[in-house]
Amino acid sequence: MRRTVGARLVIFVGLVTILAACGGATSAGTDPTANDLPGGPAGSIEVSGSSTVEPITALVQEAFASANPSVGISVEGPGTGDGFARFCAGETSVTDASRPIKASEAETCSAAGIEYVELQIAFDGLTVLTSPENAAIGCLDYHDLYALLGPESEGFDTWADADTLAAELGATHAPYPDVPMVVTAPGEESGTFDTFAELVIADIAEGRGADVTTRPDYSPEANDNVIVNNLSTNPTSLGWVGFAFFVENADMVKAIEIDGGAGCVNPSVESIADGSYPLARPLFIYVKTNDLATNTALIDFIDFYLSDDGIANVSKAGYVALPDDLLNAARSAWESASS
Amino acid sequence: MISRTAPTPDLVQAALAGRRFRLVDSLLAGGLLLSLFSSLLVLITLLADTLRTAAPVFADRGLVFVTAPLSADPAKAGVLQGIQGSLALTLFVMLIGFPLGVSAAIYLEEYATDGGFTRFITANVRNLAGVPSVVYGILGLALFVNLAGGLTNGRTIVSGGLTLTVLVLPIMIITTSEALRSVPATVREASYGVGATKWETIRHHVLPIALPTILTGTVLTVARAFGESAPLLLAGALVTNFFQPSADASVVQLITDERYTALPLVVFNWARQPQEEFVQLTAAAVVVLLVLLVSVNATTILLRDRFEMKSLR
Amino acid sequence: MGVGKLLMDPLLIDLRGDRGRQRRETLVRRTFLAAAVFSVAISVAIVVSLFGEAGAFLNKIDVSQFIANGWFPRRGRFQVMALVAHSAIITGVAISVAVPLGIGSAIYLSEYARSGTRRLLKPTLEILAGVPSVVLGVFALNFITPQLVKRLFSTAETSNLLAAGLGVGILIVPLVASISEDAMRAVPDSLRQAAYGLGAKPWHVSLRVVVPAALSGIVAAIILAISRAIGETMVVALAAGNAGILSVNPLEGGITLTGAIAALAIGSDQVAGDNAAFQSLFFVGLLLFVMTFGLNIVSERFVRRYRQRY
Amino acid sequence: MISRMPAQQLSVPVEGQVGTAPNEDEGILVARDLTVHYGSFPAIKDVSMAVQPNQITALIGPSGCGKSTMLRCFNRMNDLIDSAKVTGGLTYHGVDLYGPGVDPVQVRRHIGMVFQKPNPFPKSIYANIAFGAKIAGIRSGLDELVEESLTKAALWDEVKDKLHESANALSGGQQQRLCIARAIATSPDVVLMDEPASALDPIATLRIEELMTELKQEYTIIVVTHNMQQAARVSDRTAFFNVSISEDGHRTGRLVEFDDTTTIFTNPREKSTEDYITGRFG
Repeated sequence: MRRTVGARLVIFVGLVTILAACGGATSAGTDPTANDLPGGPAGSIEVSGSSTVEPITALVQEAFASANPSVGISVEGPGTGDGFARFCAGETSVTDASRPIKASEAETCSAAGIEYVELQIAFDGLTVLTSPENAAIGCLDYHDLYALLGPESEGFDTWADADTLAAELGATHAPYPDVPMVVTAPGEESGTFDTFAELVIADIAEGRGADVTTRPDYSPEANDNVIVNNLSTNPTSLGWVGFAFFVENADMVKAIEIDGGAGCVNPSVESIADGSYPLARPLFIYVKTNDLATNTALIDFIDFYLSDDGIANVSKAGYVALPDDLLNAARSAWESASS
Repeated sequence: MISRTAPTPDLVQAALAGRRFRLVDSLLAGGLLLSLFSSLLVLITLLADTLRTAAPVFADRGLVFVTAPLSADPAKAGVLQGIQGSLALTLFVMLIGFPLGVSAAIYLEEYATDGGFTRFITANVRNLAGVPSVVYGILGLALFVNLAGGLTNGRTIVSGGLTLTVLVLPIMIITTSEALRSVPATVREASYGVGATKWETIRHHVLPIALPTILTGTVLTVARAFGESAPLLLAGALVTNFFQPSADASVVQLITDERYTALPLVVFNWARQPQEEFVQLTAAAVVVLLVLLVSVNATTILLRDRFEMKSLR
Repeated sequence: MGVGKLLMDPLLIDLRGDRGRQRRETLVRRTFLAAAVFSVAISVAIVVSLFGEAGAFLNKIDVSQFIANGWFPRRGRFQVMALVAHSAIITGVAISVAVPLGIGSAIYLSEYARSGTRRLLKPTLEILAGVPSVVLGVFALNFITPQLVKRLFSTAETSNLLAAGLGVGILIVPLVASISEDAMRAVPDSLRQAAYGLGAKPWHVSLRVVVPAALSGIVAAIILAISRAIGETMVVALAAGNAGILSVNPLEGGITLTGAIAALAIGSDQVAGDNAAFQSLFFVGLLLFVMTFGLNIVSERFVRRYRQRY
Repeated sequence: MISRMPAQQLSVPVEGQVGTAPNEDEGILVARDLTVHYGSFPAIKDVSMAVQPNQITALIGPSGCGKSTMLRCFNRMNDLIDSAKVTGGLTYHGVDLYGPGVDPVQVRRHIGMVFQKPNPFPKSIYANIAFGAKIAGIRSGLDELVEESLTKAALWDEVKDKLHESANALSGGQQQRLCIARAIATSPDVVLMDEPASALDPIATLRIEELMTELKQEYTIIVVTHNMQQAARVSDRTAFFNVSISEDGHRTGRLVEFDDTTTIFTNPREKSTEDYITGRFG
């Protein structure tokens, strides 16, 4: 029996194609003509932005997608800043944000003709953490945090290294013990980093003519688990994560109380929801409104997001649900934007 | 004249006796075997640890894990889109990379005269094969996602597939070249001797003999593309917990319009997730990845054996 | 049969060849040539795409930054030295694992193993070579770090250069082993016979005859392994952390050349176009390209040396 | 006096003995019903012969007759082939070479070997010669050893100015003389030569033959050759091997005739010997 090379190649490629198909190739069950058939809302929704908000949006999308299979949806979470960059370049129709849009970002958006509506969907608290063994530190105020973690603290290897700066700032809890300080926290691409810089550092730094950022010399980690791990294994560690993640690992690390001027407050669902815990932040989604007329799927999606079923995913993802007044405000903002 | 005579046998016996146990030799052989066994040990540890960690996932959910889509909810998360994306990318590599690689190799081995140009291309190909895959990712980002974004539609499977194709092409050329080089010159001479042209010689004699080796090399290369992740990070694959291509999209739209991800990137993403459950899910995804790779390799061996039986040797 | 008939002899016509056949030959030849030229186009494309943006990056920033202040691209701080140092540490760890294991395995397989043992053990290395790097990254993160590094050194950070280096080392063992073994098997048997004929013991033959004769191949393997270790991305991205401060302590985390590219790619600054952080990606890529390209050329030279000799 | 290998102590100079008729049961190396199997098939079967000291013994015969296999039995090179199995008797100065307590490594230090193709180590000329001494743990007197060995191999004058250059740069004939020098540098008792000139041109071949004749003053030489003229020219005794092919294609060699070279070439006992040396087959 003779077969030409060509025939053999066809068999070879064919076999691999079959192999591919068996695994469920992307084409499985789709028919090009189905595209023209009327059905549920069709279209595509691309979401980018905050990695903090991503779990909420991903859960909402999933719930929405099971009822609307015709809508192509993708969610990614590179970080709030990167998300706005893509949003304002017109590449995404929704972006997750763990802080309000910056003026510079808003400019980019308007320059590109992108119109949007801002919707608050949840609260998150930043939790400053140390090891449970670190009995010396129980509460810190903004000046302490600035002295320990701000841009001027670069090179401080021990807590005591920050004493001079803390004294200059008038920090309440200085002097600190003369023990090594090992900092692990989210990296600069993350919204949690931005929020920390905005909430804790910004005011003091601007007053002192320093950059609104943290010290660079810490271990930046994308994985919150690693942060908690590092913090728990080093008895004199320091760092911060989102409140949701702290709750899951409350047994491994110790939350430091924060004094925002009105005494030390422990982070909890209650203290965040009632506004008494200073390091809380609102979480947002930004929706591009230019497309609403053409992209009915987008309207349906945001409708679903703000519905009781959709917004329930906030707690599911471990964040603090909005009080009714704020939720209603978001719903009416969306209603006026979409009608 | 002086000659030698045989000394007494026991003197000879003593001279011929060596130590029965040679310390240096035994130590060396033992050490060398140990180094080989440590690779085996690492492999076993890796597999055992992965299987142990992944076991609960398969115990609880069985194969549903393979057919379930990505999810932010660890209890529901599966690897479906990862598998689909990886297979689609692999197909891309096969359909474009294979013919291109084999053609280039045929040119270099059969047609090109050994001049400066040929040597330049050959050296070039060899060096390209050693360029880190992440650099190909940068190329994919600059070329296929950004520059040719109008054609590839940016961050689509087209961009990812082309990036991987370009990545494996040098390896494909090298393995094919080696296969062609191993075909004895007598085969070619015999074919020319009966009046065949170059292409006829290649088509009817050289390629059939080289094919089993070429296919083995090819599928090993494809398997490599299957497990590759760094370039896809740059070439627009999603690193995410959830995405869903539109169920209405045609095949063409799926390839050119929709976002994509790949199985190794699902592993990468899950390995970075903070929740404890994702440690198990990551291990389970690794298991799926390795099983698929093993089946690709097993297919190679089957194919090669089939072809080898029919070929001349 | 006249003279005219003889001139029309079919043999003469045949010698002129069949036009269609010739045309097909040319077509086929050109197709294959185009495919070969395509490979050159790729390298040109790589160089062009890297050089353009890397040049823009160099224009934008002060090169003195390369040696101090850490690698924080989003703050405009580009201490390339830190990346290079971290890459070097990981490569060092990887090589010190892979070279003894790889060359040891190669000597055993080439000189000691009987065919049965070989059939059993060689596939181990081949399977290990087929394990995707992301899998070893997960292994480094979830096994090597907690079970090995942290147990040996309690002060180690969760992300550390040592674990990443070990992971990369495991990844390149098969490469070192297979190239070294090739080189040793290329040593002609006549040399082994000559040595045995002189009363050499097995270890004399393997270490004093075969290894020196295969040395250029072994050196090539080591150089190639270094190149591969420098270019390895996923293990490093998962296990080495993102710390941009130069650290020479392998128990601490640190971002490498490849890690920097992955970090920028994941936080998709890509879209941001002409800012320096995005462009630094191309500069680091160019650096990687030049380093590995150089190492590959050197290694290729060593390979050619042993190929030519036998 | 150069440093001596242990083997040298074996050789006790004695007067007499040369020219006496060799007894088939006595000799420096005596094979009795020697059989070598590769796997389950015999490559040579039931070979009995005795090699006399300070003579050149030639093994001749058609290809596949097992003459090389026989040669490699003498210094246990066949041990390196996993599937090879040697049965029967082979004694060296009366000691069973395959007996318990005999180390093949030691055997090869007494019974050296030169191969068909020159196989210098890819090192310097000096390092090639000194290798045997070095692995035997000898560190001093190497310069003298190298000079003496190269002189004996008639190579000294040609290479004395480039001792530290690569041995690969020598011509084929020089390389083979280097290999001979390397073999005798370990002061062996017997030198085995496996078609030592077959890869060389006629002039180089002649030089090797002259060298063999010189070397037999000091060493016992066994040479395998497919070149009958060579055997006739250099050897004192010649063994003719022939091959029989079994039904399933396996070749088995047997010793047909072993006698003084002149007898073999002028007045062979066996018909097949005569056929072979007159060129009727082979």
